[in-house]
Amino acid sequence: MTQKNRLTGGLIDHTKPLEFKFDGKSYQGYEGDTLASALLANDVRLMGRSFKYHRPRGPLTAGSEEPNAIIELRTGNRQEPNTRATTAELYDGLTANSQNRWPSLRRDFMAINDRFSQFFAAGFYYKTFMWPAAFWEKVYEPIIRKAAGLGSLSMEADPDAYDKGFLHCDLLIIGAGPAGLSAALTAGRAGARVILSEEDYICGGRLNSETNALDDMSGAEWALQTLAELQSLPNVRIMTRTTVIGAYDHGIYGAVERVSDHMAVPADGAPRQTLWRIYSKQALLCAGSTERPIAFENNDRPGIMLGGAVRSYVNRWAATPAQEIAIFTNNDDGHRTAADLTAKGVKVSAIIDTRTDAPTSEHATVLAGAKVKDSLGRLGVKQLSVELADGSIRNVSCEAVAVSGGWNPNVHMTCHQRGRPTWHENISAFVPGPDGPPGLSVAGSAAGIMSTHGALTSGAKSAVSALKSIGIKAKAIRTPKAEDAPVNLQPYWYVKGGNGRAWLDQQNDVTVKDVKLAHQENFRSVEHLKRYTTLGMATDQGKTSNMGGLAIMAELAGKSIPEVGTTIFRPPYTPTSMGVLGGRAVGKDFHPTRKTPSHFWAEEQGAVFVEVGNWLRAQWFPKAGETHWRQSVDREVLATRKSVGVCDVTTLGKVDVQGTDAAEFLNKIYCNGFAKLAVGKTRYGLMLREDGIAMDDGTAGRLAEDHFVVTTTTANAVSVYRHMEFCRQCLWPDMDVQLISTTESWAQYAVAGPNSRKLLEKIVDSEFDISNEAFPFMACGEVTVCGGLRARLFRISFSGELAYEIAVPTRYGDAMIRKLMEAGKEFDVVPYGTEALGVMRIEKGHAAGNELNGTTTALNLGMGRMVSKKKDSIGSILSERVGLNEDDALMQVGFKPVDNKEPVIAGSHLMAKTGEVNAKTDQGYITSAAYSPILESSIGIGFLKDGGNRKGEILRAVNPLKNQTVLVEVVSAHFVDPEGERLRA
Amino acid sequence: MHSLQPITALGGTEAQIDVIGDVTISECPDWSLTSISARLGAEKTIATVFKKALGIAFPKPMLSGTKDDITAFWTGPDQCIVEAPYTTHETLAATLATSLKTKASVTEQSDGWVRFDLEGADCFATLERSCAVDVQVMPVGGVTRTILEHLGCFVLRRSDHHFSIYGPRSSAGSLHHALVTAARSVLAQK
Amino acid sequence: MRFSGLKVIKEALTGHKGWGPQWRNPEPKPHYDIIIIGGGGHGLATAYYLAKEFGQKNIAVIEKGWIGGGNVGRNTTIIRSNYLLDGNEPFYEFSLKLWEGLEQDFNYNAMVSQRGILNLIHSDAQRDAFTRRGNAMILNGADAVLLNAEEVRAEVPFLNFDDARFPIKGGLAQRRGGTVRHDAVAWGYARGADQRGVDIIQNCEVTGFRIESGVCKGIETSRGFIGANKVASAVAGSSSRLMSKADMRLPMESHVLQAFVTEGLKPVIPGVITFGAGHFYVSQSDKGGLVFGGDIDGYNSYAQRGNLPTVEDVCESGMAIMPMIGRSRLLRSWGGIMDMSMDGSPIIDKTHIDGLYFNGGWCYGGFKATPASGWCYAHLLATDTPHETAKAYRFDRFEHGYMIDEKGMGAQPNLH
Amino acid sequence: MIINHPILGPRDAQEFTYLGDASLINRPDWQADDAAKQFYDYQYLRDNPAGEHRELWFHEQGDRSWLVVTRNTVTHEISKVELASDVARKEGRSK
Repeated sequence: MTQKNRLTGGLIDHTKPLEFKFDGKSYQGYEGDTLASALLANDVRLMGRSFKYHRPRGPLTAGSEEPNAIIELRTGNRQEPNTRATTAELYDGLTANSQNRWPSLRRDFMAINDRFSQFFAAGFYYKTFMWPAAFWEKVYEPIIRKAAGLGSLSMEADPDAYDKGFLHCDLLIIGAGPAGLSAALTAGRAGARVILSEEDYICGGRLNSETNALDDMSGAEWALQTLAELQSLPNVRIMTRTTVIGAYDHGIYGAVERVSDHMAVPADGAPRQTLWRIYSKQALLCAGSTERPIAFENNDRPGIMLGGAVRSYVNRWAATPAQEIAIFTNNDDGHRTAADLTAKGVKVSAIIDTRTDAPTSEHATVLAGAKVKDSLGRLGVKQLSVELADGSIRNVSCEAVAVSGGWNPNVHMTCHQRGRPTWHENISAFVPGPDGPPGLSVAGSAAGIMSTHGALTSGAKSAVSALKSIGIKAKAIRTPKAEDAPVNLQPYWYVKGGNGRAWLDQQNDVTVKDVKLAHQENFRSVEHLKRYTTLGMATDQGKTSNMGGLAIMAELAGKSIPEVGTTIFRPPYTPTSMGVLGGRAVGKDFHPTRKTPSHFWAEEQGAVFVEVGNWLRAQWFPKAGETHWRQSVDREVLATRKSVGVCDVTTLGKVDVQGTDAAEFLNKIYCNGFAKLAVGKTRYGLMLREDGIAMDDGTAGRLAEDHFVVTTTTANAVSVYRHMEFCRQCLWPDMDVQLISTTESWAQYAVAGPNSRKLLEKIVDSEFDISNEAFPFMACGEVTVCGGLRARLFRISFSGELAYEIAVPTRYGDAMIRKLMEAGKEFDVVPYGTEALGVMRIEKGHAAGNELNGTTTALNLGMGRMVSKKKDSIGSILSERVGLNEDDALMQVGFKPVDNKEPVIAGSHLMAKTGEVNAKTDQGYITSAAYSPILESSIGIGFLKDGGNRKGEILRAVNPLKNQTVLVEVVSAHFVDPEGERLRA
Repeated sequence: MHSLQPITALGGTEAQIDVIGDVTISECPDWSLTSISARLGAEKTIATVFKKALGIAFPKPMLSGTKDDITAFWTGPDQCIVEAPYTTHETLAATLATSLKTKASVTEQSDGWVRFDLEGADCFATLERSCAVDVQVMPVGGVTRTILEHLGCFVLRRSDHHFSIYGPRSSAGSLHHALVTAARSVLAQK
Repeated sequence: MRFSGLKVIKEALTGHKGWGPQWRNPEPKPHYDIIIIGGGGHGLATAYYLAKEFGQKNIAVIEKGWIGGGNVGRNTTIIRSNYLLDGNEPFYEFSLKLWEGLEQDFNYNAMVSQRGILNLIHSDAQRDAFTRRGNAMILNGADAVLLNAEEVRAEVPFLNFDDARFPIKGGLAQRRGGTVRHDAVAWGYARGADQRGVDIIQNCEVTGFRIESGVCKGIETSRGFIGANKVASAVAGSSSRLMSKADMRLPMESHVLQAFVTEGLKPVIPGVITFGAGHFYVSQSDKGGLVFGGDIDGYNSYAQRGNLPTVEDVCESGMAIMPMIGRSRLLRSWGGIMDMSMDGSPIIDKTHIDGLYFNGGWCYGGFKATPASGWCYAHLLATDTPHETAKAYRFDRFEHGYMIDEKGMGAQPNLH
Repeated sequence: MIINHPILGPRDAQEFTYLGDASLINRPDWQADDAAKQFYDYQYLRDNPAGEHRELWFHEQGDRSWLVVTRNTVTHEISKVELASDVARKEGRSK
């Protein structure tokens, strides 16, 4: 296994060989390699196919801006589509496959598209696929969809875990190149809390790719030395493999740390990646810059890459893309590439420099004022056709081309809050504008300061001023002597003339022609250009392609580039895994689980649980021999109505309301009166929203003159508490009221049924008289149970039976349910779940969530008279609006099937017994339905126009979803004990 | 004395303790909690009565005070929670209700919360992966309420490497799972 | 020029030299019969239908920036008519029918793709509510199918059925729902309107209204005064800002809604899927990107960008319901400004000022409404009477208690 | 976003729940002759400015204070944060 293009030196460990596979073939690389550098070392240039034309592609870059060399990394449920070979760290046993090709990378049938490229010009699909009409969905689109996309998902759940975390610092430094390192050292020595983040796995940035010296050492050596000191400082946190993805409001940055992506599998318990939310007082962007290409015909062949990338491969990774390389440049960088290549013994066939006044070179022939017209080579470049200054053509042979069109500062982060970059003439590029995120400053080449010396000094200076603004005094470090060459560049965006295609966006196959067509069809704003041609919308987000497109559009529109402007850069800076954004909140951990005090006991009973918000509640308690849930539920209902049943109702919200104005406060938030409620009494209360619609209902028990316990529905516990605090703090700040949520503090059980008192008499300590006389319906009080445990007793009923709710401190809730069951044996007590609870409340006609659906009024609910007009309460005024008080307003009533074998289905709509069935004839709907074991019939409650006056009428309950129509009779919603005798028994 | 056996928030009869690398996560069930809210107009005078009743000053915002085995920590404007051993102070709420009468509204909160203590060098790294509180700079005795595992929790720093987390009791299992998972992650990344 | 198969082939073979501008860049005339403010989907559709269906000749669309630069260019491209309430469902069904004929109608391929929309059900109460909704849809002439858990699993087996925190108990599907290439909608309407003589005037900002004794005479713009018999606002998230120039306060707030797209992937999901126990809905574009969104950030904003907690919240929901997207990557996120109304439903109505009309309050449902909104607004502008399906979208419904509150959240815009 | 709580200092906005325009503090007098009109205006009409906006946030996961935050809806810059109860009193609300 030879590494034909492997050179000596570099920042890889030649003593640590690593085996890896690409498209099934085995290769060898070294520790420190990326997949791309290792493949190049093995003389593999072809790594991918383009999106539209399926053109053969090799790496254009050596970093995260890579548009071409994107592959499927790993296999099975860890397969990662669209992974950049240029940033994927090599590890032993790495497996990668090329994507978006069939059957193989070398022979891809879809490359046929390339032959018909003239049909696939920008926006072609908007103009076609319309004939015949039916064909788009049936024929054309399925074909397009099949062809679409790049890599593929395994379709299996991601097996890895992801963490989220939070960090705080005085100064966040984004990028650990020369600017970032000198900034970090400056801030670190000053004792500031510093976070230095670097997307690469080693620090140094371009210092690792260039050969210029810093003082008497190499850039890489200086980086190592600096890093060593930073690591010794406890106030500096160095985060490599960490990409800052977005700049959010008020100094908050999102960053992704790739904890385990450089390993085959994460360590046990370790995450694959961590999403950090970084709170910074100040931030400094040292993200460097990205080189841009010069477009020419067939400039997309494997082997044609950016000059800076070639230097990176040769200098950092000791891997040359080829043995003979041509250089195409419009600035001095091209000459630097020539020097580095020859130093490594790689042949430079020519330096093609668009500048007529190009400097000469001791390393290769310089063709001044020349330009590349075209390239040859099917799966990799073999030859360039070059037009010389005198117009003559010369063929230059080469297996790779290093293209240098100048550098674009990485201004992205400065635009994440919609700041606009400004144009910098000297470097012909956009630099950060004045309206970047508050607290974010920029240094180094990201700020358009292109020399190493400039980067080092601006980094240090910027750190000093950033810290100064938050009152930390710092002194700029002495920066080493470094290269300080001026940018000597002559803007050159694309080679004119010729009829072929010159690529701008290589992944999406957007060519110069496409930009011209967009202009011709009046898609001239940058946003129109982007959307019509898809320029810059590929996985590389246009990092290497946008500028070229803008420059050409500017030329066509006869405008300057800044006049044309740029599209907005948006987060994330580089594509970010969905997994890490989800963090640990997956599967069962999506939301926390709330367990009731009787949960563990209920599990022992084999209860079936149901999610109610974040709560898990027992839905029913199956007994041996019960094969269908209805059997269990019917039994629970019948046993409760016949004797006694117990249900955990802890989930209902409880709010402790205290203070001398507590009564008056409740009087304002409930539409019915509370001011005169006696101590020791409980009252049902209906809360309206200010718009007059019912918000929630519950009870309020008065334990003392200045002390109430308010209950809310389970679903609205949080929003009702919030509303009460709003009323207290914002509307009536001078009321003496204090609110504390006590939902979790008390385990509360409903004890319902004719024998409930008998049962409770065995629980409640004897000194408390709970006889009907002493403790009548709607009484409440503090008692003790089981020999002295403090408890609260409420005589309230949701089932319509004689019933109580008993509350004890939560830690005793488990013991209490066991005690109730034991004491209740003689009455054949049953535990009942939410289903039986629901059946009984429907039998009693109590409104619940399905009825309090946010659109119903007190009137609709049959409680119109409860809304007191004699006092000020939330919602009373707007509840009087005409639209909420029409004569045929919906009224809550009950429904019984004419034939009791027929089901009543919740969600059915109500229609007259005869006549049309459609939206216009709709008279209402059924909100809740259940099978009533005591009535031996399915029953329902719901809302019917003028329902109050239509008892006895026969209607159709229609359920067109299932083609069901059931004849139902309109009845009172109180199916059970309409007069309330049982309640008061 | 009544006959009922309590269980911990995690459902055991004994407190659960997990030792993970350099951090120990312990369930602490044996504490009685009472919330105190000053009555309107008593915001100032409460301090004296409070001090008299408990020997601790009414805590300042984001701070707590401890005397012997009693701690009081700030929970909101003119509001705090008093913590004392359950065995000796099970009915603390009732006691305080009398002693603070007319000055404060007193509510038993003993079982409103589950308390987990994090102790050891890795408690910072663990909390870093759990909540947005800047635990590095939080003073000893500092307390604040924030989001942890989607839950509103109090974070109280008792000493350099000792934090108490108070979360809603019904979610004890989820909260415990989140803390343990974070601690394991820290250990695995060493 | 008309697009035809023949033309497409001819141009392909002759280097696309024959394609002209898809719309002109005219100078504003001093006076129009009708001026529509806002070159977004609704404004352009309104102009298109005014010209095509209501025989109006002298129309201008005034756009502050570039056409299609607002929400029509930054939404999640979903079309559906799965509404519950009488005030809404007929309108959205009308819209869906217009979508179905749109491409032939305006001779532009907007890639209307009816691959269906599936709303997942996670609780019995939710099933009851979706049953009522599905029935309301059918009673209004739309299509709806109620699926049980097994049926859902058969259709989308890759969802989390095994360890979901909130198990999937079924789903409400509308097979005719789907997606549309959003930008193409704006361009298609613009081209169609332009071909019928509508002046589309870009880079022209409205600075005020000229209102004389209760009558709107025209608009002041960055390019001078333009007179009109009727002025029609269709500026979505900027409605309050614009109408304040006519001293109007609106029943709405502007909120930011973020949307997201992943890197391109080979086909993953069939149609649109919405998670019923969290904030997440997703579809896959013709280019292969998973296009998804969730809840609004929740605070008033005109910033067209959101914050990280919402991004995380949406992705958590996505991972909870579709754990197999964990190794795909979020490529881009962006924000649009939603005109969140007080009951979550829109307004298409005259204002109290003669000659000044209003269309807005679309919340984040604006895109799917584009054709019907344009048609009904055109109807109102041309005939001064509301279209049959848009009668409920009145300004005064709040004052008189006729809210159209699909979610039942009341007068709090960020909850709709 | 970061909200600089008047008592607690800088806090992540994620700990808060948003309600809306601070004008919701000024609940009309239920006995006014035009109470219906006033309540309609109070409940439904908003300035919805592009620029400075006084708005109500509830520190739900924190100290349960309602705050009045003055925030620019275009830049999200926060210029002032007050306890809502103080503001309410200043604006004449009592009991």
